[in-house]
Amino acid sequence: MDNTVEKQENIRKGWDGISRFFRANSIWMLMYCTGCCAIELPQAMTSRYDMERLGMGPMATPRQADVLLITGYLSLKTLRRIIYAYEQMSTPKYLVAFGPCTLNGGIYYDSHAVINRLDQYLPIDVYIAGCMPKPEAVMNGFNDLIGMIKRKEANGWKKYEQNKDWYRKNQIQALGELRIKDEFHE
Amino acid sequence: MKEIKLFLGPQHPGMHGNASVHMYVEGDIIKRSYLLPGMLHRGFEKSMERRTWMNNIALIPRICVPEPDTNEMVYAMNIEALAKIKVPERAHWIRMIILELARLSAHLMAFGGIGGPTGLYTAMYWAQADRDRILTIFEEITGHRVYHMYIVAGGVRKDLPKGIENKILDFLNDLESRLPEYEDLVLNNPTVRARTVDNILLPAEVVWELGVTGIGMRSATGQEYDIRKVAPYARYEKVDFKVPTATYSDAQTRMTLKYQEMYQSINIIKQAIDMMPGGKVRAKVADGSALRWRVPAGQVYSAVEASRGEYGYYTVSDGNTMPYRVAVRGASFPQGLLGVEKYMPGHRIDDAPLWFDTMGICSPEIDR
Amino acid sequence: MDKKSILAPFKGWKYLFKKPVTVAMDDIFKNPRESQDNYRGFHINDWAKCIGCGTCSEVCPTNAITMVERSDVADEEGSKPERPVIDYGRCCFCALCVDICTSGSLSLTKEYLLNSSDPEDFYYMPTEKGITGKPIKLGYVKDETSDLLDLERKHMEHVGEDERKGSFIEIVRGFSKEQAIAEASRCVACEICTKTCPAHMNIPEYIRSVWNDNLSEGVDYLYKTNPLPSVCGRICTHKCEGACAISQRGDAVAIRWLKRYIVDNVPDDEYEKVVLSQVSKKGDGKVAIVGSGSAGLSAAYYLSTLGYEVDVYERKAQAGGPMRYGAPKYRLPDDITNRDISFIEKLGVKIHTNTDVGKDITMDKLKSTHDAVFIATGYPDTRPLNIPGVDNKDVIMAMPFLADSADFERGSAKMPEIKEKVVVIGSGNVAFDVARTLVRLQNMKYGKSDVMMAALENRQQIPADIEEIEEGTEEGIKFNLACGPQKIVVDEKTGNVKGVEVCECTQLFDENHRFNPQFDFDARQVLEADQVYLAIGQMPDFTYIPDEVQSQMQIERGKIKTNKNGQVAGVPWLFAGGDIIKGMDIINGVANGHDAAIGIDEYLRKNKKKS
Amino acid sequence: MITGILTGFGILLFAFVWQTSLDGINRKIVGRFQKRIGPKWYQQFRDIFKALSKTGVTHGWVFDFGVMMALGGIMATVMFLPVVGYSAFPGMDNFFIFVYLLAVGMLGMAMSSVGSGNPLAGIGVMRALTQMVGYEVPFMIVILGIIFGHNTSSLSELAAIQQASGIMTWNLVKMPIGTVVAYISLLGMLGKKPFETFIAPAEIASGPMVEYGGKQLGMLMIMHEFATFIEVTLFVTLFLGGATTLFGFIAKYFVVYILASLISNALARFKIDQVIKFYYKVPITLAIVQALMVVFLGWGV
Amino acid sequence: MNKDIKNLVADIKSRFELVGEDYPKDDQAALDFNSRDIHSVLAYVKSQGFRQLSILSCVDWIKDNQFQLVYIVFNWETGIRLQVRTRIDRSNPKFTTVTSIYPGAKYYERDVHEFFGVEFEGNPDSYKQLFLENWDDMPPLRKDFDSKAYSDRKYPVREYAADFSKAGDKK
Repeated sequence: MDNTVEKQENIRKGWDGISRFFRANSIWMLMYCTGCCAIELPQAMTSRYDMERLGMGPMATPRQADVLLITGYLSLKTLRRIIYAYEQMSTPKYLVAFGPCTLNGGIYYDSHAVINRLDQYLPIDVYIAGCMPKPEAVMNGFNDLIGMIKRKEANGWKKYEQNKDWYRKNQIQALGELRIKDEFHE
Repeated sequence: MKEIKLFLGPQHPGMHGNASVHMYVEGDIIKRSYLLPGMLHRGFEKSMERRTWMNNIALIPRICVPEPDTNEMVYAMNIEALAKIKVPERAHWIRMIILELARLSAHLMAFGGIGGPTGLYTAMYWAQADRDRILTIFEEITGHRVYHMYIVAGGVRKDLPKGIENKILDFLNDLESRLPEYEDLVLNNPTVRARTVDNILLPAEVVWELGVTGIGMRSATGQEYDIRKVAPYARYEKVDFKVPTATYSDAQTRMTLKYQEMYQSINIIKQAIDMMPGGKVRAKVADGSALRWRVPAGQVYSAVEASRGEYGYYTVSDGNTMPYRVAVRGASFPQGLLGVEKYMPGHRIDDAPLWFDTMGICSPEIDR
Repeated sequence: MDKKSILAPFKGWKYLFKKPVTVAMDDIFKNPRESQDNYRGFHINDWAKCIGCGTCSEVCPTNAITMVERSDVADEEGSKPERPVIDYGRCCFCALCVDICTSGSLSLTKEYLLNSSDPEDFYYMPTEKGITGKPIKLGYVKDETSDLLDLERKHMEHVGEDERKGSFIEIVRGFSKEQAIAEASRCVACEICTKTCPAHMNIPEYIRSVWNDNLSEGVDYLYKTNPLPSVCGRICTHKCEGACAISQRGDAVAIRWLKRYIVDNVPDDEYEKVVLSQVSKKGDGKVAIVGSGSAGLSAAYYLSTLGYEVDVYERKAQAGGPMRYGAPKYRLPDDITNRDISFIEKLGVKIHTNTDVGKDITMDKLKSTHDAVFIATGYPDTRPLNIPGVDNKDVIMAMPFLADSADFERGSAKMPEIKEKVVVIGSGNVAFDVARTLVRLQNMKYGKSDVMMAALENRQQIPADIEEIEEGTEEGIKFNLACGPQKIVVDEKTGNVKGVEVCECTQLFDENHRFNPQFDFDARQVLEADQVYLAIGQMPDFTYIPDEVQSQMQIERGKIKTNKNGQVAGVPWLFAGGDIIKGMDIINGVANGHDAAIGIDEYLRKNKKKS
Repeated sequence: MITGILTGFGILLFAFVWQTSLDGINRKIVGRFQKRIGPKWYQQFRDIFKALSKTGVTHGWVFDFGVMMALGGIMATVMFLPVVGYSAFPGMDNFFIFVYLLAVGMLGMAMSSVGSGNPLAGIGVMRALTQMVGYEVPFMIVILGIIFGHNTSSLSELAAIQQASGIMTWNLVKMPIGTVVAYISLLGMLGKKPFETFIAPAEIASGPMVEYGGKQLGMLMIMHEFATFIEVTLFVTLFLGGATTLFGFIAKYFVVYILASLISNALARFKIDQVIKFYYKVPITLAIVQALMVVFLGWGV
Repeated sequence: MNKDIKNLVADIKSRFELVGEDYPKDDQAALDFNSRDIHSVLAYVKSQGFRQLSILSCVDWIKDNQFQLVYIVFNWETGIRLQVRTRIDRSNPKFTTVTSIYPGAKYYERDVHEFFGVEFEGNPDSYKQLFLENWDDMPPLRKDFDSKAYSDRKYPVREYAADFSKAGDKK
């Protein structure tokens, strides 16, 4: 009995290791420019820094993406859409936050429209400092994420699932209600 | 045919920046469309009322990310007009170099950005690689690649570093020799032309109706409606440059004008480096430390020619240490909101991203 | 479709055979590329330079900088034991903190890499070491152009030396409104000066009042800790300016002149309203104050605002002590002193002039008629110099001379005997007062002046204020520095003074920084003079205190030992303040008077509870 | 029979490994064109396996079944393909079999993505079908010409005929116009620009692919590799004389595929109406000219 | 001051009642009018070559209990810019739309309505939210709105655990 359990466990572990290897070396990011830090992403993606060397590339829809990049400040309006997008992504999924605005509000700490700390609403795997981070810093941040995936430390998505109620509570506190009809402006 | 609703953005590869177009389409034709802005609304105008005149320098570049220097320039111009500051001669020329470099960088980005909507990603890869060199130059002059915080009221924050002129000239010569390649790849590309020629028209009446400025205006009216010519600031009246114009505005014309403006910018920078005098680069705004600067009461509007059109700030001072009110006129506000509502319908969904791109819409400056 | 251009896009295929422009992986990960000069990366802070003024925190547009008090940084004059902590969850790398840093200790490095999954890693106290611990290259540093401080003091207009040296007209004209606001705007409100000021005046607050052009609020702030602002606005030793954060790299804010600007520009009726509004509660008791110098008047003011009945006893004909009889009128006009004193009197303080305690009234009497006694008799006598010939009638002591001269200036006495060629021994502020008074008197009498100052100190060591030296030189005072007087040369026939014989002083302080003058006795010379004035220091006079009281007190080198509120050790009903316990200037006196008022109030209330 | 099935799986494995590696190499070459270095050559493997290791989202059974059907159909098609003389089902390599089998896979995909309910997917599928109509017609005309000329529709026989006397008997040389037309159609089949309209990330967010993530996306990527393999192999067999050696096959395949990709990266994409207009203007005319030459003049036979 | 501006202002003065004037720049004039004149003024200046409405903005003069509407128009031929200004009551902010004169004003009016609460009669869309979503407070650009307080109330701020007050702590 024990033997088979152990065997299964070993197989699971082995599979886990293999999938982590692939996941670490092929990270697709969602092309969603939430804030100003996104202006350095094209630099990191294109010829000068060529992010594809890390196995990273942009993807068109949240379904296909592995990593969600929060490039800077999030206004409430964007936060709502980010939550939609994050919840659409298939697991495992990661979240990288750029710049000070995601940490503690940044320069918009006193703005009526911008949230202060992102980790209240979504789990974050890596923060990258700098306003805005240079492409090198961005690349290094992704490299850290790759290391974390390899070491099994990038578990933000698990945390989100386990503490969904808490996150939901915060989200609702900021947003009022999570899903709204956005035809109000037409 | 049934009308279905499609979203172009906010998360969409064809969208520049964080905004959303709600499109109601029948078949492939857009019947109604609305821009949903506000995804980048940060309440700048409010935040600026809470910070001192100098501190706002950290805030204002963020209003338009691809070309932050125009923000600094108009803000500085307003303070200078209110406080009657005489800017040192050299600072004017440095400002011009910075502004034109920024225009080049924004044009390169927009020109390469055509790769998104048309699928010609190679153009984007090339243009971004060239743009990176401008950013490196900016980093050396101002200390940062994107948010320069360099043009301040009274002049510029620091003098140019030694030897930067040669680096700029090297880059300009290099870029000048590379520009024909862009022409071959994008402007002369038959597949791009198939998308852009006679498509996404912008007649002169529409320009006047919406209040479109910049390349859109010049490509439709055929007049040199460029603030650098009409109401010169810095030292644009002293340099010799042309304003490319056209009388038929389709997507191709606007791209061509953008392309020609790059040559003019290169030309202006070269002249400026040549003609720039020495001397001081910053005049005092007010007495005392920056914490205590007061700007005399008054209400003034200044505008500069950004890469996308007239970019202006309306600044109100009540004589205190903080602005009483700052209103920002984003260059693409008219076409971005009213334009999308009125003139995007009728196009095919294939053209929607291209419409957005060639109209030069920058969502952060609309949202503020 | 244009036939010519159908192949145009394929021209770009040539890049298949060219080198890519991509940055190598190693340059990104292993050895990240160095940023350009000027790069605004993470902060470093040179703790040796940092004075903890907190201006960076003040200017930060993102509120990212918090000043944290460090237990391992000494709390010294001219600095605060605080250091900035930076929240990279706020910082936008605008470098305004660098541009405004008063001491120039903050700069930005070329470092730009900081990634972590722990938000705590982004909260950082910059030191000389960078955030990554790797060798640092400086990025953005401030230069003259980018500096956000105003390092130059607004010019204060002075009466020209030709006009002033013949009269006692006040030299400093005072700020105009524009000048004052401009000068006030240089202040960064770091509050370092408040700590240094003996009276802990609310300096940033009243400077802000000037800047806001709200002068009655300024007066209010002044009177919170100083009832002699008009006097202090002129002749304070302004230690605050020495500590001023702006003085780290530039001219200190003209705190004294701003104070003067406030009191000079508030109309009397408004002034009075503010001053009288300070009265807080009704104390019950009677306090005698001996001496009407700054300490005495300050104590009198605060005691009467607390509701006590106050009697001030003054030996001389007018209240004010050294303000009346010490400071020359070109520095402190009489009506200024009158103004301050009149407001104190308006509170109900009784000033008994021409009443010499010890002679006209005894201490015992005072003790019996009052609940507490505050002594602030100052240092009225000049310290003698023990060299041959000092007992000559033409060797004159500074203090009596200044008093006589002051009486002459206000017209209540005739001019003291002045000769044509004089030497002043000493180089302190008092010596300069003497010398500059002499210049004026000589000019009035002879139309020219010939005053020589002789002192042990050399140029750098002169203890007087720098303005005194500058202005004195302008007025024509000559100096013979670094010399020790050996004897007064007296004409044996006439008995008149002929000069002072001095020898060179080779060293003033020894290696332990102790006062230990060494002389080269071979390098002698005689400074010719008809009169010699001694101004080498003052000393107290405690003779009015009965011996049995004195025996209970501890007096050490002319200073009475007291607790922090001026209560004399061993004699609980006796309080002391001013020069006789600490310091040698007006502002210390004001501070002592304020403290003593608090001490006396406490003492009396405690006593009352007991009884 | 067993050897046949084994050969079939062998071909499947070869097709997958070769096409996926080539995709990686292709990304490097395109990177070079774009003045950058590009990813590692085996990046495409990592991407596919990564996608397979993720969880998927389901939008109902049509969605899931369609993916299986697409992959299964394509894999079956590959097994029928003769490669370098190997064939799992000799004699069953009639060209028309591939046309029909390919349709099964495409149908599965269309079914599945429409099943996701996303309007963009619907638009994408509609565009894909429209485009198919566009490129199939000229392609078929050219192929019919070849079949008519060579009197056989068996791929291996067509290859054998072309191998008769070296390069001169290749259809490339004998029917250059037809080859050009077929190549343009191949670009359409492969979804290369300017005929990328049905994916069009910037317009309809990758069209049919919009709702796929995780496992389904991985399967679709494998399917895409197989489909590419079939299409390019068909072209190589029909116009470049097939191949007798593995090396020859790989070399021809490489040229065809990389050229397509380089062309794709230098061009912008057409709108769907332009695609149809283009195919019905230039290639169809050329194709008809070619067919007429074959039928009436006997050229190229 | 520019001669063209002088003539222009004189011309306008002869036609409308000018409440105040100011010349912040050489090529710019700020003219105050009564609110009832604004439409005819704008129509007139538009006929005089000021074909572009650069921006419509609003200033909250809370001490005077007034909103100031500012229409900035530009003449591309001469390079002259006019600020056409008027003040309206702050407690009941209502004005009439100018979209019939400058169609481009439509969204500027929505903007002003959203951020100041000024209602523009005749512009039916101006009542809809544009930039904000689910907004639950007073229009945010009014002077009595405190954005910091709003932010503090709604979005939590990070409290760092690190204590730097003693030596030996991480630096």
